[in-house]
Amino acid sequence: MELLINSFVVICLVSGLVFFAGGSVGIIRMPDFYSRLHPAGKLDTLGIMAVVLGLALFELKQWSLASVLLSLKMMLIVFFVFLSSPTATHSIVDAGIRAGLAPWTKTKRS
Amino acid sequence: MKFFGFLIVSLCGGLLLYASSEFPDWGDPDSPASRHLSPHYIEESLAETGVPNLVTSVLADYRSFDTMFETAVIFCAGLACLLLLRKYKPETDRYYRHIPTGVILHFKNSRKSLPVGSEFELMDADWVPYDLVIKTVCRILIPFIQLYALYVVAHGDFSPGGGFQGGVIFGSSLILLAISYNLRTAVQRIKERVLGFLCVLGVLIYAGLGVLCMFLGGEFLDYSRLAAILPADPVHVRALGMLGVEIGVGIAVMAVMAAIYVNIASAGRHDEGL
Amino acid sequence: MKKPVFPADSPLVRRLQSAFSFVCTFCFLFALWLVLSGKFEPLLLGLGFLASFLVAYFFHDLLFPGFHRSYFASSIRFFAYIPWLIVEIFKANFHLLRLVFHPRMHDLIDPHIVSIRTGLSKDMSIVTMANSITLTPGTITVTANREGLFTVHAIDRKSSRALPGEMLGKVAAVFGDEVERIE
Amino acid sequence: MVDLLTHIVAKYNYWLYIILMMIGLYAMIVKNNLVKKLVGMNIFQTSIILFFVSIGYKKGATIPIIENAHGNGHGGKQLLIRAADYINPLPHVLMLTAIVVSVATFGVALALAVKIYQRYQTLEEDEIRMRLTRK
Amino acid sequence: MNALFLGTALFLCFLMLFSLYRAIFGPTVLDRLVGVNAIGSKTLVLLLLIGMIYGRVEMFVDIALAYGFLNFVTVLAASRYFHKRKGLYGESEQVQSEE
Amino acid sequence: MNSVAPALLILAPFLAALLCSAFSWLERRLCFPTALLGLCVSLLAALDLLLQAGPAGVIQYKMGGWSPPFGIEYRIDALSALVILIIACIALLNLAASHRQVLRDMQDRFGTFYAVYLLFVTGLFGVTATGDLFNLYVLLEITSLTGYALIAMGDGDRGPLSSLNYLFIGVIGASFYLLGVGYLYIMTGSLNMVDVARLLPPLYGSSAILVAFVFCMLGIWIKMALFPLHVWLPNAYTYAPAAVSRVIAPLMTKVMVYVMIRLMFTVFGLEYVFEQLDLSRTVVWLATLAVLAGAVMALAQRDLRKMFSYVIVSEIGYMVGGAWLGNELGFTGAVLHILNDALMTFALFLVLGNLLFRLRGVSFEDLRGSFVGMPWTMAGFVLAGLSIIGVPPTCGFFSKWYLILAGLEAGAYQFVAALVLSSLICAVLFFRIIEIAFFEAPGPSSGDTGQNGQLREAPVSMLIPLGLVSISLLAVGVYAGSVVRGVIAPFLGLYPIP
Amino acid sequence: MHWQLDLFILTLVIFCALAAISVKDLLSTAILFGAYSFMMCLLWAGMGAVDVAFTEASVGAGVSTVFFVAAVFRTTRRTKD
Repeated sequence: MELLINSFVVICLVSGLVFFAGGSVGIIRMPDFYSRLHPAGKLDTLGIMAVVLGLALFELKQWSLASVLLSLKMMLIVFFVFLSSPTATHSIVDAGIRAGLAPWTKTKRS
Repeated sequence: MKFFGFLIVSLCGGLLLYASSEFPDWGDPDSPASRHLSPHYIEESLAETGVPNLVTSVLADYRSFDTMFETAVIFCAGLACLLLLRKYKPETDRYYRHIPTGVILHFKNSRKSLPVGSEFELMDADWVPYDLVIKTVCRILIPFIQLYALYVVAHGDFSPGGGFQGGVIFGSSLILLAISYNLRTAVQRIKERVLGFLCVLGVLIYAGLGVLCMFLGGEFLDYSRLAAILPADPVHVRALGMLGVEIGVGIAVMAVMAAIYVNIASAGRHDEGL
Repeated sequence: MKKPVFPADSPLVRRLQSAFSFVCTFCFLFALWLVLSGKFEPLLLGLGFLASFLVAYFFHDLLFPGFHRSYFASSIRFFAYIPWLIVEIFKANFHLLRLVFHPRMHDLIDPHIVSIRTGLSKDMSIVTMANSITLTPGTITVTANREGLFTVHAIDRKSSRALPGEMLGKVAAVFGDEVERIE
Repeated sequence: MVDLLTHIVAKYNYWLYIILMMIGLYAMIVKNNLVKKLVGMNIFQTSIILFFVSIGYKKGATIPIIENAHGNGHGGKQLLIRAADYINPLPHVLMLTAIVVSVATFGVALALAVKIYQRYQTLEEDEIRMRLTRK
Repeated sequence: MNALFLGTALFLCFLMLFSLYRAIFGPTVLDRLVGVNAIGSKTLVLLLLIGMIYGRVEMFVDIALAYGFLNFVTVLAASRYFHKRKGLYGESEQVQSEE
Repeated sequence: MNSVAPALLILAPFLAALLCSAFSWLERRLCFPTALLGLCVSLLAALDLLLQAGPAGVIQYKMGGWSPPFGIEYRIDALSALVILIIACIALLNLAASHRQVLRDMQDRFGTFYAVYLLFVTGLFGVTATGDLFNLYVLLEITSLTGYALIAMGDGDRGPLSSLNYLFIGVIGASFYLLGVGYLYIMTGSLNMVDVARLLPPLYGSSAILVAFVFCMLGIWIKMALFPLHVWLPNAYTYAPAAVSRVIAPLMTKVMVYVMIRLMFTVFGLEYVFEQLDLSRTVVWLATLAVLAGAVMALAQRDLRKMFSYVIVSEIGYMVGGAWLGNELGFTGAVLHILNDALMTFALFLVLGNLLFRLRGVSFEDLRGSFVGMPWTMAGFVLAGLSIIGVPPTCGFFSKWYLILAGLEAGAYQFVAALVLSSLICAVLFFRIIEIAFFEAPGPSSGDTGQNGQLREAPVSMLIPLGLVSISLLAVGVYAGSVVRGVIAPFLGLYPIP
Repeated sequence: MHWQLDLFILTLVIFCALAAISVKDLLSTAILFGAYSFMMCLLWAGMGAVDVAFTEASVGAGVSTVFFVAAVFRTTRRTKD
């Protein structure tokens, strides 16, 4: 049982790290601000979800009321991040449009 | 100037570096700092005050006098912002929007005002339409943030946090209200007078608790004297006293943070802002 | 047109609405307090009661601005919607991951802005739709207005072609919104 | 040489905080923009806070909140608390106060900056001085 | 397990360098905002991981939760600036962005 | 059961400040009486403290009931009781004197103004009375923060700017002090002054303690504006509102001098300061420079406020030099000068306030003929001027006399020379103004606000405090001996100079 | 706290501080200043000062950056250095 949980935790953490890595690399590699937001806004959110899920599972190893509540609290973080992160992304994009930043398009490059 | 600044900076830096060679190693458990006062705080404070969070017990009990003035500093900052920025004269330039048609009326240099209600809406000079998504999400988040802030204030004894942090979070929820709707709505909802009173009330709770202890025959802020009027033993009553103090700090900090934000964002006019 | 029994802005209806939103907010907040606190001493419970009461009293119009019969059903259906959304997010995120790590990324992506008309009309459904669009990779909502008109920034043609797709129907079903088909 | 190296490594925290402090001080002295100076001031204050917190750190100790304390702080069985197990709480307390002070100063300074801008329409020190001498 | 957490934390720190690159080297303010937002989300996770390393994660959850809320406020405030003040570039940034 | 006077001293103005700020929203007329009441109570407490501290040596008050190294302790000895009494008197007199001016200048904000003013005074009381190094920092920040706000209230054109500059430099000063405290804490592990003093002797050779000392002193010198670090002072004091500069100018710098003396005596110990370190010669040279530079720069000014500010810079040099000469005479002179200088500066700034109430500006041209219009004010001015120059019956003479004797005893002849020279310069300064005010006919430019175009005397509520202070200038001069015997001798008994 | 993490974050903090004072736009300064306070919070959490970290988190993320942005909104973004 413990091995199962542990391996699950490892999987969660590693996949979270992969998502985070994708986000970070995306921020560097993408050509313009709008496309940078795609990895930054979403892969990071997913990364948070994966890592926190892993940690919450790890906490559940000692089964008690306190640890269940603790895991719930961690999932609460995920919930709020899911609520707020897309909104933040949306508001940044909106700011960019209002500020008059033209999006990068393929034709411009060639 | 650059050279001069560099000279001063390198002089100070050199002096500090020279002295740091005498320091005990970083994290050394036998350094004087962790041998002289802190063992007493760590080992006795749970028995003496009944609060597991040592930082809270030192902050709000052993050194509560410092903390009172810390609150006073925050209070000062609020007063200072009020004193410096607040302008009571309303602008004579006003913009109204006719809600059904979206026509914008601009009143220049006139004291005339339109009835604001379902037909006309007072608006900022650099008004932007509401963003539906941001507004709705903030509307949902704000009560949760506020409850969380109150939770932080109430659980200062057991987990990190306490009056100051909770107050700041509560204040930033009010700031969020002002950002997501607009400043005018937030100011109408939370009146300036109320904020002013809350500032005073918070500090007054703190100081008043201390004075109450003096009336009960102890020194200033000696919470154990509160046992005379509260149904608890002298150790537990210290924890209760700390809770009361934290609530006072929280109220004051919340009000001051909101007031500073409103004053800075609207440059003292309390009508339009970020 | 039939006249409603209670006009929407009569004082009684308004008071009932506000009482309802107060009670709902209070219950939500108190449940949240229990999860956060994790201690069941009378003092802390009392403080929690007080805290939720205060917040609910002063800010109840934020969480539930008005009463609607469909609130309960909507919220249950909303919780059923979340797992579907998460699966969807996962599926689509791999697409984005592949894009990010692809050595010839600049050839694959083709950012552009499209606008779609959805016909959603309720605040909550528009917001859910907007956030779902943002969360499913490849697309970010730029603007969304009350008429259900969305402007979306998509990172490549494949992502934008998938819009609004299945999601719209699901969101509309959650909040009981009628969607006229615009195809 | 090895001695010197261990000497440096054992106190790297203090060395880095001095660097940070000097960055802040330099910005305060040299920068021309008032708000930039303000940022420098804040960096300077934070570095001092960092120094204090570093004093409190203890290797092999845990955060200064007593474990399993709930409910037996008084009355019930006495917990055995050893000073070596917990990090020194006193610097944390002092620094909480210092952070609060720095926030308050920051707020007042921003209010002053807004007021100065209203008067002179600029935040650059040399431009303000030019405006004053021209008058 | 602790080594795993430490490794994760170090890797996240390493990833932070990328976001920090974006935050420092711009080119526009909004890019910086994106970078800082990414740093914020990594900070949240790092806090939890530090808590795990200490073995006292219940104390760190509160801080992470506060971060979840407050990071949002900052980003919202900064992007709100552009809703009200048109013009993306400060005078000094014009040169970099036109290339 | 201890006396509650130390707590009352701090609490009365603090609570009054809170009430004032609450009343500013409710009933504005109650603000002034509340403020007055608060300061009266603390004046009584201060008197009580002085009466107790003289015979008892030291009064202790444990905040929160925790014994000293763990809790915060207030320690008041005869010297601090004296300083506290000065603060209480000046704050109260200024409050009474500036009421009309505040009503006129602040309009609807005076309630908040009184709250900030009272908090400022609270901070000063606390700084003087506290026995804890970190508590001193917090209170210092309160005084500074309120000081920034009060100074920025002034002259709309320059006030905010000079206040922001003061803020930057003040923060550097306070942070340096905090850094010094940090160095002390890392080496000793304590924050209580007495406790630190007990733990220090074995560590005297350590470079960390040296740096702690240097940074504490640097921080405090910045706050008190010793000569090369004085750049913030003239602008801040010049552009502050008259009601504010009257209390900040006499009190802030003097309290900082007191804090310096306190750190030297009760924390680091005289043995360390004068025997382990070889700094006293350097500091006395610095003080000499400060005396001369302040006097010379005062000579160059054409505006009364700026001139007085530079006179303060010069006076700070006297006190620092006296304290660092390292003999009993010098110390006596320095302490006496704290008392005298606070009174003299207060008198000067009261005169300034009265002039500003009737005149548009206080540059030399505006003063022409003001003797005719405002005889009482100008009489006060003459008396204060004589005292600053050091003419015998006034109090300024006695402290200078002690300082000169001390300089001769310590062999610091350059300091003595600077003292004499600066007295001469002061004489030139003041007689120049008296000449302008007395002999020159009122020019057309002198703005007057009288109904019939005639310059009028300031209102009585402003003249009475001036009169009181002027009389006290003479009285302190007469009773200088008993101050020395009653306050300074017991203090030196506690901390004998080696 | 493990020194590797500590050292890493300290280096990042110094980069952040340098960037915040040298970037030529006040709004960017505000944003970078926010990043600086994030890092500081991490550092303090790492040293076991949870309360200080919490304060910095709430102050740095919730209040002082917002004040800063508000002040920039009311003044200007322009800076010469």
